[in-house]
Parts: sequence; structure tokens; C-alpha cells
Amino acid sequence: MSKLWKVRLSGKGGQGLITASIVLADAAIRFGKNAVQTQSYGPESRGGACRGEVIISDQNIYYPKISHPNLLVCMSDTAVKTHAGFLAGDGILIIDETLVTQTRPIKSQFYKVPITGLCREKLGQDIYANMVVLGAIIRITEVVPENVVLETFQDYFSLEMLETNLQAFTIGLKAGEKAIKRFGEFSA
Amino acid sequence: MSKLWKVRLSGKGGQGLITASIVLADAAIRFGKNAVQTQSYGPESRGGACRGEVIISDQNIYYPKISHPNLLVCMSDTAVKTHAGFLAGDGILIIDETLVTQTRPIKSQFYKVPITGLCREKLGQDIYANMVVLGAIIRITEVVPENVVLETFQDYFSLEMLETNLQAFTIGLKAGEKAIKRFGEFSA
Amino acid sequence: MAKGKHKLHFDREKCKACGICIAFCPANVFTVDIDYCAVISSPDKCTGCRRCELYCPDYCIFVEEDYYG
Amino acid sequence: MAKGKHKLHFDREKCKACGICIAFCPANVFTVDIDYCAVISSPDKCTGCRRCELYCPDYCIFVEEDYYG
Amino acid sequence: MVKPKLMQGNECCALGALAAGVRFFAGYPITPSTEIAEIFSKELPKLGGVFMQMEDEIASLAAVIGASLTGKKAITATSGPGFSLMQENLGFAAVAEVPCVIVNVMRLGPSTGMPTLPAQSDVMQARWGTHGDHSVIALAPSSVKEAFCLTVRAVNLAERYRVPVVLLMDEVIGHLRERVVFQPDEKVVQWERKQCLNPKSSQPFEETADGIPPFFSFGGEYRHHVTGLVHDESGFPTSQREGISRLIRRLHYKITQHLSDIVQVEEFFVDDADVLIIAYGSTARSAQAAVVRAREEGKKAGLLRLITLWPFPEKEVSTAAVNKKAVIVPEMNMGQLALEVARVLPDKNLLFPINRVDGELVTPDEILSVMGRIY
Amino acid sequence: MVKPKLMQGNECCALGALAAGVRFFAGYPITPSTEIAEIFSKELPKLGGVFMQMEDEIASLAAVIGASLTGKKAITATSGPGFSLMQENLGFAAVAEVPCVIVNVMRLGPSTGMPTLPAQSDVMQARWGTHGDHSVIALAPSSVKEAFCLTVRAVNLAERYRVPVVLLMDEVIGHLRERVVFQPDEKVVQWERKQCLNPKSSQPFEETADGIPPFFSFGGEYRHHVTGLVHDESGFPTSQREGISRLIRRLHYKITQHLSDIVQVEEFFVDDADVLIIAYGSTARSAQAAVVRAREEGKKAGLLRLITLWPFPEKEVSTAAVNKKAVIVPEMNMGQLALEVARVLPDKNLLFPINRVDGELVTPDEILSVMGRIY
Amino acid sequence: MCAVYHKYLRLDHLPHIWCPGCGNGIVMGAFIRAMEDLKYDQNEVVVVSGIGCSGRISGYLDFNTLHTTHGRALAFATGIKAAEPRLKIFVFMGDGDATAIGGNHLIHACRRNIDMTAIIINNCTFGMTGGQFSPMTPKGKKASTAPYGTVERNFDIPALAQAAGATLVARVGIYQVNLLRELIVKASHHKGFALLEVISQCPVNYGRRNQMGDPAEMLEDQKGIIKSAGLGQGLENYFGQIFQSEQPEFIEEYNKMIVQAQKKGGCDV
Amino acid sequence: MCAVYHKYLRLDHLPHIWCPGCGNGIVMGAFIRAMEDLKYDQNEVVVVSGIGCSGRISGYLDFNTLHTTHGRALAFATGIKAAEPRLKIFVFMGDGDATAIGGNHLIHACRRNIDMTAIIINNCTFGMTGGQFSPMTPKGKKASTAPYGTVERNFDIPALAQAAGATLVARVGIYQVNLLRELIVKASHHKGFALLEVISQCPVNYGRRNQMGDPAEMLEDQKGIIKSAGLGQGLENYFGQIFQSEQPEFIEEYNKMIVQAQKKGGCDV
Ligand SMILES: Cc1ncc(C[n+]2csc(CCOP(=O)(O)OP(=O)(O)O)c2C)c(N)n1
Ligand SMILES: Cc1ncc(C[n+]2csc(CCOP(=O)(O)OP(=O)(O)O)c2C)c(N)n1
Ligand code: SF4
Ligand code: SF4
Ligand code: SF4
Ligand code: SF4
Ligand code: SF4
Ligand code: SF4
Ligand SMILES: [Mg+2]
Ligand SMILES: [Mg+2]
Repeated sequence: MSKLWKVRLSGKGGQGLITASIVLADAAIRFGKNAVQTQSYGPESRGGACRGEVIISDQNIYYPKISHPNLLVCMSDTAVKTHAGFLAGDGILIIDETLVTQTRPIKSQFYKVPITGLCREKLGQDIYANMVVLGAIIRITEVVPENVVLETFQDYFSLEMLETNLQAFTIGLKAGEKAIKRFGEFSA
Repeated sequence: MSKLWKVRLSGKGGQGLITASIVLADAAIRFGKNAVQTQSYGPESRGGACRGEVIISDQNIYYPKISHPNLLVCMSDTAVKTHAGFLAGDGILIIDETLVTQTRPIKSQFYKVPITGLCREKLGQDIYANMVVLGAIIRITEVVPENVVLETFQDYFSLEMLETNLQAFTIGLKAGEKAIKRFGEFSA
Repeated sequence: MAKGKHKLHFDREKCKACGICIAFCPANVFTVDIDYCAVISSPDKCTGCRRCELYCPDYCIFVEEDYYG
Repeated sequence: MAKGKHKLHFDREKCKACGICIAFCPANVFTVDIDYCAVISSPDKCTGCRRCELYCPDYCIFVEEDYYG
Repeated sequence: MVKPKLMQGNECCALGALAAGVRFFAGYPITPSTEIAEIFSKELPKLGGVFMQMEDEIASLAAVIGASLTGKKAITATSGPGFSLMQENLGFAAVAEVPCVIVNVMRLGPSTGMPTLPAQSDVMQARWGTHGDHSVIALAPSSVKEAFCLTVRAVNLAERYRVPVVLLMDEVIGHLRERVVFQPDEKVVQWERKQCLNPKSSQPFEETADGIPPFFSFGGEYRHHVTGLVHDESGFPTSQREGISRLIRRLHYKITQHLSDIVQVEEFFVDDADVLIIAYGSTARSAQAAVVRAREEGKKAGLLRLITLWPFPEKEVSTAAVNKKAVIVPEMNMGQLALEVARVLPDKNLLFPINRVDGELVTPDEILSVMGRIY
Repeated sequence: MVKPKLMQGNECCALGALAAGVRFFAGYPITPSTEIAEIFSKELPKLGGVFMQMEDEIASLAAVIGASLTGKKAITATSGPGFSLMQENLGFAAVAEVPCVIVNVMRLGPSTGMPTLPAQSDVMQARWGTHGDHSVIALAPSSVKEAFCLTVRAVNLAERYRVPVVLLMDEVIGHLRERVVFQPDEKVVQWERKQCLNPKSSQPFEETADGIPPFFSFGGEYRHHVTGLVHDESGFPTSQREGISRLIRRLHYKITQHLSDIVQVEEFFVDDADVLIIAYGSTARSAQAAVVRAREEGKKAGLLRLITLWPFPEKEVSTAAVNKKAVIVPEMNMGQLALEVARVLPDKNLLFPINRVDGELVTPDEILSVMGRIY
Repeated sequence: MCAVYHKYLRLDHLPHIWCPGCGNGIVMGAFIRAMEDLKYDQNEVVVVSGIGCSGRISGYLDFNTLHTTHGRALAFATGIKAAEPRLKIFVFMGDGDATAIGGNHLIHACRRNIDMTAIIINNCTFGMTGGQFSPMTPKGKKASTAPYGTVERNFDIPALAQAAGATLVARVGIYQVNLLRELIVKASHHKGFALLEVISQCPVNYGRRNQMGDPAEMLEDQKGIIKSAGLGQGLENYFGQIFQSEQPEFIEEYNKMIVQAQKKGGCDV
Repeated sequence: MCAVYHKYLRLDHLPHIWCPGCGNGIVMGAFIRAMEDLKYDQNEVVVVSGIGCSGRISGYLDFNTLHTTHGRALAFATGIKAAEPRLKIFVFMGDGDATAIGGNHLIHACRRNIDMTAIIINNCTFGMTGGQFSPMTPKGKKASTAPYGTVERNFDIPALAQAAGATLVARVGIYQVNLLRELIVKASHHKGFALLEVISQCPVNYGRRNQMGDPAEMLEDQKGIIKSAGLGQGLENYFGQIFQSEQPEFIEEYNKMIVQAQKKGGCDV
């Protein structure tokens, strides 16, 4: 029986984290896992606190919410403030180095990825940051094989959008790679 | 302890029977009795089945409805058909001879009064028939003294209307008188 | 073909005594009975204008045209 | 009395990077920073028309008139 | 003694409201409540008050809430269909804690039903008609005089607890005319809203000891914000979990904390009774008649008359039911308050509901006949 | 096996309706139900069906009823505030016996409340929200797949019993995405309305053996009259006492007579359980998780999951409760269905409600901790 | 009663509940005669009505008939028409029904220009509930809730409907029975939402309270009523005049959209 | 932020929840500047709003503020004004709020001509719920519930309001910020019901779906939007133009009635 993943992607409305969580859940299901995805957001249609969550398991998933994620991605300072404390003891924390000012390790498994920065730099726009996140997650956790994620992309993006999202995903994979290498620096 | 009266005035909407029942109840209260008045009518604003009911008592009146009246006035054929069967054994039945085709005695105490006919004949209009009814009732039952009823009139009719209503009431008193005299004819 | 007379059909049962036909008949065909219901008193005066039929809210009156009976 | 200059006050905290002031300023006073927020790049070009202030949906900009500072 | 008068339930309801200080009415005509509006239309202008006939019942309750926010005592009156339409705004009054009274003169049937016939079928609706968790008080008069007194009380409770209060009058009481006596020493006591005295130290939706926040009125000295969104003590929307829970719970506790002030019942030969009738509104009169007749026949019957229907007089009902051989609940519906009684009774087999849904008042005979079967 | 899919509760609800044969939707957008309307707006035109966005929720249910009268299967979807506005017309559907489904994706609070947060606080409203006595069926899905199946079932029940059926979905289920598998042999069974075959020998509101009158459709071969007034078997208004009573009672009996067809519950380790949890909707999932963990710890916990909420599964609840040491009822409200459970339980002291009203799902931990305290 | 009445009336439900001299009967008579002209299959006609005295009309007419909730007739009718476009729809409403509680559905039916004929029987009062004032009670008139005379202004119904988007609007009095019949025919032939305001009379709950004489007198007085009921915004005082325009009709537009949608490919259910 | 903002905004509740480039902020700015001109005592002003993005405006403004139920703002406001006529009332509604669910209260407020200023922020969509079409979404535009483009016609709000009885009506775009400010002042000085339709923008849920460019582009495009939003019944295309008439105002008429009633003698309570 493989690992039970409780993934929380947290940040602000408009960052596309809910979409990222949906793609992740879908990929997990294609990969033969069980998965549930939930989300929560405020009344603001942009910029308010927002999160997407995914549980991935081989078992039935009854309770669909996550109290203590074992993989937390934070894409804003507020997200770190709100959620970092709930990370499970052995949990992984990934922060967007570009947006989060708190970049000192606060958990044993602490990965810094300049998600939004890379996205801007390589793709000229922030809006693909969510797929960069996804790439980083996949590389760091290997919860779902890359090719299954790529397959999943077909269903979520129109032909025009597919290309750039794939690029973003690849950027994320590489960034994840790098983060793993840098991981030593921070390990407590 | 004086008699418990359960009075039902039945006929059609537009005949003013509800008003008559209200005036009767009010007069009874002025006379120091206890009284409740209820009514029932159909969706038709004119011409539908309609009734006004009054209970007059020296006691508390809890249940305010009447199942078996001991004084029933019927101002239409339908009223006779619907209500005559419910008259209490010792009850009094008064019918409007003008409007009711069934004029053969159907109860021991059976009074025929040409209410609407008299009203038309003497006052040129039907709309005062309700006060003719009231006059007849008062004379036949003596449930409330005449003068108390007359006093009550002041509160219910504007100065213009008072006169004719008083006339109608007096016509009713006389007609009641006459009906009592004719009563012998019908007694079973 | 010669035009027949107008025959007035009237249903006393349905009449609610509103007085409209009486007031509206240009030929004074109607009077009232003791219940204020309409009564066709002068059928011969009828011009066949059908106002009584069209305005009667209770469809008591029907003006039959070209009646040869 | 001589008219003073226009002084632009800008609150970066509040800016939501909508781009309106940038597009609407007739004098090209603004550019954007890395977050696409407005930046007052050429304050001296400002004509004091107040378009930026009036159209900014987040009240980030205030054009102080007659500023002698 | 003051001269007794023949008065109607609906009339007494309107006059009670005026006596309680109501100076604003907004409504939309509907049988069998219309007389209430008609009386207000005549009397309010004389008192300098406002009578408004709105475009519908939704607008009516909205206007009443608006008026109440300025500090005026305000009321509306309707019947089933209109009451259904008022549900959303009733929830607004509950969550924004705006005092107001809604008179529902109950008629028969869902939808248009039977407009002129009586029923008691909106009892559960008064409690549960709007979405979300909320608190509400509902009272049911059994006599014309009580229509006056309970309207006064409804207004007072609304003001004191900052809640919508529903006066559930059935058509029988609404249209009943009977002898009403006002004693010369009878005074109408008016309860006033707790006012905000110092906006520095108090907040418009604050968690006070008694659960009731002080009232800030529009046009008064302090400005504040009123919303139908879940809000914090200052009145502004919140999405803080504790804040949300605190508000929803307080809306309940501010009522349940004060049951002794709110709940009223009347006992009629209850103590030594073997058979207990629990009734309200006009059916309670049938029950009274039945008790009197049963006692005449030597049967120990008693009546617990519920004056407050919501919050449900749980304690009073269970206490009164102790050692009774049977509990009869006559209602002009398919059995609504009987469900609550069943919940509270230790043994459900003791419960005998009597239900009429034909537009006739349950008769004393029916009650006596059920009593005869069980006792 | 068919490929499993990630699907959302709201999505499955809309697709279930289409699979059940629904070809008419009228609604007004409201969080958190809007996805349902959005899917219909996309899919219905493809199927030649009708999607209408009406001016408000009152009009939405009115249009749905109108469409249903032509024989089409019709549905609407809303949340609390809209559901409150629909109450009058819901009563119309009940009394005129017009099949229709109302999906209420429940959110928190009265009035505007907390539009994006889940609750289960319209449970009582689904039963009692409209005035007058009426019948209604309400179902609550606990999973995304069940959102599909129960929508099909809601449509079927509406058609078979000629009643408004309320699908009470909470926001957690409505917005949840999870793995859904449709087996290749899985068929969607459609129940059809009993049709009038011979208007000479049958009447549109007649008292049949099963309580359900045959349906005459507008634009069909027979003309008839439909009214919200109390009517006789021919459909025309009546004020005959027996006729009135007969209609109102039949509206009840046509449901209560068929409980075995309508009521569904699911047992999860109930038989040997010492502690019984009774739950529905998303809280039932927390309960399942709690049962699994309790069993792991050797505690005999079980869950009775209510799928049908109304008519209340009285028999099933009382049977399941026999010999249990405690009954826990977790809800995202102040305790609504717990009141019904209390009514049915022989001993109210066994009842332990767990209530959350902060927009969070009750957690398995909370249930386990209550369990720990009592067992 | 002539044959046409026999054909279109449910004779076993007569006499109707309306008071002596009530305008509702006159409107229903004109409607029946318009049906004679239109010659529709009765099974293909739906008559929808609201709640009020006027709302009772649906019970007497031998078509598919629907007596809805107060004010909602047009919303129910919209559902019927959209679900089964071949049906011919006639919607009867009282002035209270259509312009007080039902005002929103009225303007939206106008805006959608959905193909049906709506008839507002404007007797200037809430007849059924006993004569409270309605949005159409002329200012200053007495009503059971306006003992001192009403203070509110009125709608000019055709002007309102036209501004809301109705593509055929007219006002006619019951006095003009033949014109009424013609307008019903014309409205039904019109493609789009057609609205007729029929000035009617409630001798019992409105006329009597305002000393307007007997039903015949009220009938004669109609022109005056129409004048005072107008808001004076240009459209007032037209009496039988009719405004008609051609605009996209809802069902037609919807069907075009269906064609569009179906091109895009099937649903996966 | 200049002093006037400090005075009239509840600074501790900012930043507002509106998206970047949302028109609501621009309208609120103009309103604040109009308040500067009007110089009312803040305690004597009530701002009422409906539900929607635009409805959130009441929370940010430092007056007596009321955030009502969806569509009912004018009905709540009517109660406030009638109960306390000295208060100055401003009512903000979205296009969905005012013309979809709230249409009936809108036309009745117009008819009563009750003294208040209503502002409809028309962004052509239901912004808050994610961009469904509203009665004001121009035909053919896409919306989350109109994936193939909308098929329904729109209201011409000023024309509708005028026909319903409003005595001051105008349409203005947020582009015309200064005119908007002036019109608010003028509307508030007007005795009677004043209605301003403000053409605004929802770049996120409407603009993006319809490829209308960034907020600045949308702002520039305003005149076009106004054109297509008109029903073409004469009043279209006026942009800042204002129609004003004098008619009896509700509160004044009611007060006259009170005088009348009080002459008739007291109530016996
Ligand atoms: C929701 C609701 N509110 C109120 C009523 C009561 N009611 C019945 S008919 C009516 C008004 C009737 O006036 P109108 O529509 O002009 O019809 P009329 O009787 O004059 O023909 C009212 C207010 C109702 N049935 N439903
Ligand atoms: C009774 C009810 N129905 C539906 C909703 C959901 N809802 C909230 S805002 C809104 C529409 C918003 O559109 P609009 O009024 O144009 O305001 P905007 O967000 O565009 O400013 C809707 C449908 C609600 N809150 N209440
Ligand atoms: S048809 Fe004309 S003339 Fe003849 S009776 Fe009728 S109204 Fe009179
Ligand atoms: S118009 Fe008709 S109802 Fe009226 S009096 Fe003449 S026949 Fe009778
Ligand atoms: S207009 Fe305002 S919010 Fe927009 S970019 Fe400029 S300063 Fe920022
Ligand atoms: S005031 Fe005018 S010129 Fe100056 S920065 Fe603003 S927009 Fe540009
Ligand atoms: S009350 Fe008026 S509208 Fe109603 S039936 Fe009588 S006359 Fe006609
Ligand atoms: S969704 Fe649209 S209307 Fe709402 S805040 Fe965002 S841009 Fe403004
Ligand atoms: Mg009318
Ligand atoms: Mg909008």
C-alpha cells in the first residue's frame, strides 16, 4: 500500500491553485488511485484567501477534508501564516520563493521554489504559475508519474493553451529537481 | 340563569346577515350578556352561501361555533336545505317566505315571515332585509330588549342610514308579532 | 333573400339583475321583475343590435338573427 | 498668485495592478513594476488632469494641486 | 368597570399593536388578515404613523425592517401565501436582529388553499420556514382579548430580544367577535429596545451577558453597518470560523437563555387531571369546553394551553404530562405541534392527536369522544 | 470496467437529471449551486431541451411547474435564499400534484449568510417551509456518485408520486470532486408518470388505490383544470368539507402509504454496534471515517446513513436504535434532524447531537471524542 | 346562450362567482367570441390565470386551464410555452395580480417578447380581497385600505409594457366589447408578447365605495377612468389604439441557439 | 488618498473585495466626491445596497449602511424613508439586483416617486456569482449560463424607469466620472425618485469571457456597450442626458393625507 497524500495548495484567488488541485486529483485517478478534491475561497473573486486540496489514497476516502496536510504549498505570506502550523509532523512544505517573504526553513522538509518568478521569467505571465506548482509537486513527491499528468492536460486545456501549460509544467519539474538538490541546504 | 341562545342566520352573500348577527351580538353584550359572533362565507363576494352566527349566554363561551342552532333563520332555499337538518330539537326556525319556496312546516316551531317582500314593499329596496330579520328575531325570541337593540344601532349606521334601518327593524318587529299569531296554523 | 326577424332568447335562471341590458338597450326592450331581473317586455322593438348579448356579464341573452319562425 | 506644481501621491500597498491609470494618463507618467503595479516614473510630465485619481478603482493616487513643496 | 365591547380578533390585534407603540405598518392584503391592514390604514395616519400598502409581501417585510432600523416599532400582517413569501426577509430580521412582528392569520391548505377557512397549519413553518439556523418567537392567542394582549406582548418581545416575532392567529380567532372588557386599571406596558449608550464601549452586535446587543438606530447618533451576511460583533462580514459560530449560536441562546421570560402557558384543571389536553389558539377553546363537560361528567380532564408556541414550552409540557394517563393534542392540521409534544413525552403511546383539515374547528365532542375511548 | 472519472457533485447532479430524462431547467444563479445551472445551459440545448434563466427563484419554480404540466420532466436548482423564495410555489406543486425536483445546495446561515460555506440547515425547511399541510420527499446524497443516482431517483420519485422532491445536497458534496465509476451494466431506470388513459373513467385528481391520480398533460388529448385552491377529484375548487379533508389527507397518504418504496437508508456496521451514529450528506462521511477508526480501536460503532430525509425514516431509525447504548447525530446545523431522532428514540438520554455551525464539516475526531466520552 | 358559449364554457361550472354587473363576465364573453374567430383546437390552447376575481376565469373556460399563485401567472405560462411552443397561450391577470405582486414577471415577459397574449383586467382595485387599493386605483379614490383616498400614483400599463419590451400593447375598455374581441384576435396572431389592458369594473368593491353608480353607469363612465388612470407620459388616453413592432421572439431565438449548440456536438450522457 | 476619502470611507474595511479594474471602485469614488459637494451630515445619510459585488459598497461607506437581501434594497429603503423622512437615502444595486430579481421593487419605487436616489451599477452581468447573464447582458454575449451567447433582449433601464414613473432618470458611464458625480448631486437634490443607470465594467467575469481586453480597454469601449444595451425605443443612446419632471412625491402626499385624517378625529386607543 502506497502513501496516503493529503495535499493542500494555498494562496490567493486568481493564482489557479484550485485548477492545479483538480488536475492533480484527476491524474491520480487516471493512475488508478482514489482521490478527492475540495476547495475553499472567500467572497473576493480575486486576491482573497483560497485553497485547493487533494487526498490521494488506495483506500476509500470517507472524510474528504484535510486537517493536517502532509504536502503543503504556500503561494502567499498569508498562506504560510494560516497553514504552515497545520502541516503534519513529517509533512513537506513548498513555498513560492517569489511571493513569500518568510523563506527561512520552518519545517524539516522545506522546499523553496521561485514559482511565480520562473513563470514570469520564462513565460512572461503569472497565470501559468499553477502548472509550475504542479510540476514541482510531481517531481518532489512523485505521487503520480509525469506522463499521466501530461495525459490529463489534454482534458483541461484547449489546444491554444496546452502548449504553454506544458511548458509551465516542465519548468515546474525542473524547478522541483533543483529544489531537491538545494534541499540539503535547509535540512534542519 | 336565562336561556342559552345559538342563533344562525343563513342565506346568501349580500343579504347583510353577517351585519345582522354582529348587531345582535353587540346588543346582547350591551344587555349584559356574554356573546360571540362568527361567520362563514364562500369565495363569491355576492350570492354565495353565507351565514352569521351568534351565541348568547350568561356563562363563559369557550367553543365559539354552533353545531345545532336553537334559532335558525333561512333566507334562501339552499339555506333551508343545508341547515334545517341541524336545528336543535326544540329549536325555532324562521324562514323568509318571500325567498324560500319550501314553506311547509318542517319543525315544531316554524315561523314564516315575508321578510324580503315586506322590505321591498315598504322600503322599496331589499338591502334592509337584514334589519327586518333582526326585528322578527327580537320579537319572536325576546333575547334582547328592543331598546337595547335600538341603542346599538347608533354605533352601526351613519345618520343617513339610521332612519331606514330603524324602519326596517320596526317592520321586522311587527312581522314577528304577526308570525307568532300565525304560528298556531303550523304547529304540528 | 329576405332578412328574418331577431329572436331574443333569455335565461332568467342566470340573470343576476345587474341592470346592464336594461340600461344599454337602445330600444327599451327590457323591464325588470320583482327580483330586479331583466324581463323582455317589448321584443318587437328589438333592433338586433346585440348590445344586450355582448354586455350581459352572465350570458343570459342570445339574439338569434334571421329568425323566420 | 502663481500656481504651484502638482504633486502625485501614490500608495503602492493598495494598487491592484489594473492598469487603468497607466493607460489613461495622457502624459505617460506611469510605468509598471514587476507585480504590474503602477509606478510613477515621470512625475514631472504630470499635467494635473487628475484622470489617474478619478479612475483608479482603489484610490491609490491623489493629485495634490498647488503644491509648493 | 369599563363598558364591555364586542370586538373582533383582527381588530384587537391592530389596536394592540397601536397600544404597544407601533407606528409603522407595511403589508399586502390577504384574506383572512385584511381587516388588520384596514384598521391600520384608518388609525395610523391619525396618530401621525405610517401605513404602507406595498407591492407584495416581500417588500412589506422589507419595509417593516427598514422602518424598524430607524427605531420605529413596526409590524406586518398576512396569511399563509404571504408568510411563505416573507421567509427570506424573516431570516434577514433574525440574523440582523431587527425587531419586528409578523401576524399570520392562518388559513387552510398549501398554495391558495381555502382562503376563508381556518387552520393551524403554519405552526412548523413559523419555526422552520426560512433557510439557515435562526431564532424566532411565536405566540398564539385563543381569544379576542388575547389577540390584543399577545400583540402587545409580541411587539414587546420583538423589541426586547431583537427578533422577528410571529403572531400565529388562526382564522377563527381573527374573525371571531366577542365580549372584550378592559379594566380601568389595565395598563399596556411597553418594553423598549436596549439602546446603545456609548458607541465607544459597545458594538451593535456584541456578545452581551444577556445575549442581546444594544441597538444603534439609523438616523441616531452613531453610524453602523447592517448586513444579512454572517457578521462579527461590529456588524461587518466575517469569515472567521469562531465568529460565524458565535453569531449563529448567540441567535439561539439569546432566546433559550430567557425561556422563563418568553414562554407562557396557561393551566386549566391540570393538577389533578388524568387526561391532559394540550392545545393552542381556537382549538384550546374547544378543549376548554371539553374539559368543563368532562369534569361535569366526573372525568378528570385538564388543559395545558400553550400561549408561546416557539420556543416550544418543553419544560412546561413535560411537567404537565407527568403521571397523566393520556395526552390529547387537538389541532387544525395534520399534526404539527403534536410532533413536538411527542418529542417531549416520555411515552409516545400516551399521545392522542386529533386532526382536522376540513376547515372546521375541532369540536368539544370530538375531544370528548377520544377521551371516552381512552379513559 | 469503464474508466473512473473525477467528477463534481454539482456536475453529477445535472448529469443525473439529464440521464433521468429531464429536458427542462429554469433557475436563478446562486452560490453554491450555480454549476448545476451552468451545465444545464451547456447540455440542454444540445439535447433540444430548454434552459431558462428566470428573473428570480419564484419565477424559476413557476416555470418548472408550467413545463412539467406539459408532461416534461423539469428541475430547478438553488440554495437557501432561493429556496425560501420558492416556498409558495413549492406548495402549489404539492397541492396541484405537479412532479418537479428542487435541488437545494445548502449553504450557511439565514439570509445571505455565508454563501461559500457548507451547512445542513435547511433540513426542516424542506419539510415545513411552505404554509399549509403538504407532502414532500427529500433526499440527501453523501457522495458525488450518489449525487448522480439520487438526482435520478428524485426525478423518478417526483414523477411516480406527483410531488415536489427536494434534493438536499450540502455544499461539501456539491463542490466535492471525487472518483466516480459507472459500471458498463449500470442502467438509469426512468419512472414515468401514471398517465390518464381514459378521461371518461378517470379524473385528474382522483382518489386511486395507490393515492396517486393519473396525469393529464397540457397539450395532450384531454383538457382539465389545475388550481392551487383546494379542489375535488375533477380538479375544480370545492368547499365541501369532506372534499377538502380528502384532498389534504391524500396528499399525505400518497406518501406515507409508500414508505417502503420511498425510504432509503444505508447501514454501516449497525447490527452489532453499541454506539449508533445517525447521519446524512457529507457528515455521514465523517461518521463513516469515525466508525472505521472506532472499529480499528475495537469499539463497536455503527452508522445508519439516511438517504431519504423526508418522509423521516422513523421505522428504520427506531429499529436501528434498539439496544444501542448511545445514538450520536452529527449535523452541520444547530440540531435539526436530531429533533426527529429524539421523537423516535425510546430514551432521549441516549441522544448525543454534535452540531457545527461554523462552515466546517464535523470531523471524525469530534465524533470519536463524543464517542469516547460516552463509551 | 348561443353555441359558441356552449363550446368554450364549462357549463357545469356556471354560474360564475362574479357579482352582478362585474366586468369579468363581459371580458370572458368577448374572449369566447374571439376564440370563435381564432378557431384553435381547444386542446392546443392554454389559459393561465392569476389569483383574484379575474383569476377565476380559467375555471370557466374549456381549454387546458391553470389557476396559478397570485402574481405568477406569466412565469408559469413562460414555462409552458418554452416547454411546448406549439401551444397557444392566453394569460389573464387582475390589475393587482399583474402590476402589484406580479410586476416583475410582467416586465420580464415583455422583455423576453415570448409569444403569448396577456390580458390584464384592470378594475382599479383588489376585488377579491374586498377592495383594497391597487397600483391602478386612481389617486384620491377611496379603498378599504385608503379611507382617506389613495395617495399613490398609478402605472400607465401600456407605456410600462412597451418600455419593458412588449411588441404589441393596447388599452381597451369593456365598453368596447367588439374592439376587445378584435384585439384579442390580433394579439394572438402577433408573434411575440402581446399585452392588452382591459379597463373593467368592480361595481361592488370599487364602484360602490366611490359612489360610481350602478354597473351600467360605471360602464358608461369608462373613458373618464382611463384618463385618470394614465400617468401622463405620452401614451395616455389611447383607448383601443394599438402599438405594434417586430422584434426577435424568445422561442425563435432559443431555437436558433439550439441549432448552434447541436452543431458543437453531443452531450456525454 | 485625499481627505474626502478619509472622511467618507471606512478605512479599516479596505482594501475592498473588488477585482483589479472593477468599475465598482470608480463608482464609489465618484459617489464620495459627490458627497463632498452635498455636505450632508453623515448621520443623516443612509446608504442601502442589494446583494452582488456592487452591493458590497455599503460596507465601505461611512454612513448608516444597510446591506439587504438580493433585489430588495428599494423596498427596505422605502421603509426607512417613510419611517424617517428627514434621512437622505442612496440605494445601490447591481443590474441583476435591480432588474432581474428586484424589478418589481424598482418599478414601484418609480411609481411612488418616493424621494431617494437609486444607482444601478450595470456591469452587464451577475458579477458576484461568476458571470451568468443578466437582463442587461447584451444579446449574443457569452456568459457562464450562456455558453452559446445570450438570446434574450435587454431592458432600457431609463426608459423603463421613466415609464414606471421615476421623475429623474439618466444613464451615465463610469468613463464620465465627473458627470457621474454631478448627476449624483443633482439626483439627490431632486424631490422625488431619481434613478441613475451607471454603465460599469466587470473585467473578470464579463470582459474576459467576451474578449473585451483589459480594464482600461473596457473603459474606453463604453459608448458601444451603451448602444447595444438599449432597446431602441427612443431613449437609447443618451449618455449623461437627463430627464426630469415634477410630480407629486410620496412622502409629501402621505403627509397631506395625515393632515386630512387627523382632522377627522382621534383614535380610541
Ligand atoms: C401571495 C398572496 N398574497 C395575497 C393574496 C391575496 N389576494 C388574492 S387576490 C388579491 C388581489 C386581487 O386583485 P386583482 O389582481 O386586481 O384581481 P381582482 O380580484 O380585482 O380581479 C390578493 C391580494 C394571495 N392570494 N396571495
Ligand atoms: C434570493 C437570492 N438569489 C440569488 C442570490 C445569488 N446572487 C448573489 S449576487 C447575484 C447577482 C449579482 O449580480 P448583480 O446584481 O448584477 O451584481 P454584481 O455582482 O454584478 O455587481 C446573485 C444572483 C442571492 N444572494 N439571493
Ligand atoms: S339586441 Fe339591441 S335592441 Fe334588441 S334587445 Fe338587445 S340591446 Fe335591445
Ligand atoms: S345584463 Fe344579464 S345579468 Fe344583467 S340584468 Fe341583463 S340579463 Fe340580467
Ligand atoms: S489605477 Fe489604481 S489600482 Fe489600477 S494600476 Fe493604477 S494605481 Fe493601481
Ligand atoms: S494627473 Fe493626469 S497627467 Fe498627472 S499623472 Fe494623473 S493622469 Fe497623468
Ligand atoms: S368583487 Fe368586484 S371584481 Fe370581484 S366579482 Fe365582485 S364586482 Fe367583480
Ligand atoms: S467579479 Fe466583476 S463585478 Fe465582481 S468585483 Fe470582480 S470585476 Fe467587479
Ligand atoms: Mg383588480
Ligand atoms: Mg451586475
